[in-house]
Amino acid sequence: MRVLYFAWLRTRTGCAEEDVTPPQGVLTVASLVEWLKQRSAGHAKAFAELRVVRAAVNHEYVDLDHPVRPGDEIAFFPPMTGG
Amino acid sequence: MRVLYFAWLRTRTGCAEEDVTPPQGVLTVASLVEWLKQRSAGHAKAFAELRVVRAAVNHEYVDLDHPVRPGDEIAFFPPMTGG
Amino acid sequence: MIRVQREDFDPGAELAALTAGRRGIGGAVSFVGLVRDMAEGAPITAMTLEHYPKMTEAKLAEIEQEAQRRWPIEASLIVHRYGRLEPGERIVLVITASAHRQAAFESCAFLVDWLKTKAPFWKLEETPGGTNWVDARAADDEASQRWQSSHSDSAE
Amino acid sequence: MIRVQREDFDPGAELAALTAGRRGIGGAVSFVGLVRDMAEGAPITAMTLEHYPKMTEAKLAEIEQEAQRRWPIEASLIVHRYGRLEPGERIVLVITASAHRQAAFESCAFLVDWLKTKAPFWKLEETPGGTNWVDARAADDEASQRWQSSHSDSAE
Repeated sequence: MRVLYFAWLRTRTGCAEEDVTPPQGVLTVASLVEWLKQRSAGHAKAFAELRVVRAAVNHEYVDLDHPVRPGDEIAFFPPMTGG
Repeated sequence: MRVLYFAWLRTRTGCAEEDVTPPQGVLTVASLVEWLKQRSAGHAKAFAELRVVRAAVNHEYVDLDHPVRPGDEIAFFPPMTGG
Repeated sequence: MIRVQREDFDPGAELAALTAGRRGIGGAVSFVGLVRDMAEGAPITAMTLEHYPKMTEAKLAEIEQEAQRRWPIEASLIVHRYGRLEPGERIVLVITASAHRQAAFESCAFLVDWLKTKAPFWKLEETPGGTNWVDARAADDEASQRWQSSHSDSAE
Repeated sequence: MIRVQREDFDPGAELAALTAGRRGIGGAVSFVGLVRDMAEGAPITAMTLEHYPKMTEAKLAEIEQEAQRRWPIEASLIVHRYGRLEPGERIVLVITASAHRQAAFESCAFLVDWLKTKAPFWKLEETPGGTNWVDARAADDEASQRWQSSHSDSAE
């Protein structure tokens, strides 16, 4: 899977994009988050407040219970502030 | 008094502006209208449907019972259609 | 600012001039009214706007002041043309700019609604079948009246 | 039409191009969003817009289609910039044009409201005290939600 981080999720993880291969039990966005938090202190900090984290899978906004599969592009970001 | 006509009041009276000296009993816009209607068939036609005639005295919109005095500028026109 | 003129205007240049140097502006809303080639299903070949010159600028200024009283506007502009215009030509420009977009949207819509019913302009349409004076639309009266409040008497 | 670009845009030229030859247009409403020099009382020296390139244009197109579904729009345009911008610089342009002004006003306000909460952009402010990511405003969520209806799920 390819994981993308935007705005303060990018600055906290120190990473804009990374390719990851989580274990087989990681089947949803929520379980991916739990697994990513263990990658670094920055990742743990980025996901410390899930209330203000949004996700997209393959360019569609999704809830945390959305499934993830090998080959997906998963993005994490705060609520949007465009316009 | 100077009387101005706009839009179809102008085309019906055949007149854009005219100076008039109504008799002393003409004290309101309504009585001025009644007096102006006698000036020509065109004037009578212009004021035939008072429901769709608006007036201004000295550049302020007024009701038909508004007073008129010598020296006033009185304008008659249909409801506005600007913008 | 108010302008009443026969000549065309440049909406982009007016917007740039109005907002230049005003760095408290977060949003600017512009309305441009254009002559359509149809009205209620009938073709229009031209439109002539007549106005009451001695009254027009004063009434537009009153309407603009009322908008400034109701909303926190950083800058505003009304340009209204008169004379003969053909389909596709610009008739009117209204711009309002504010720190926040909601005030800009509301005040611009307010100005356009009030213009239609309170500024001394009248439209003569030319059609293949002859000319006719445009009737005031009941819908415009309703649009204007939705802005009425106990505070609005001063602009009446 | 949708454009996402680093470069500035010319609101007047965009409006002229969008309305050219479309003689059924009676009113065009434009919104220009600008970088302010203050935010919640604190000075801003610059603003950097980050976005999600692979997603941005598709989301803006969805929002534009939703507006076209809700209102009889003759033409519309969204131009959104990204990158570093200073106070007074243009961020976003939204234009909607319709036969009647009410559809143009409502659809333009709708697009701006939805942009703020549904397009993948994030703002980083530079202040004399450092940089900070702009929080989503509760007011923007409310502005966006006022357009919700049972028909709007498709653009979610």
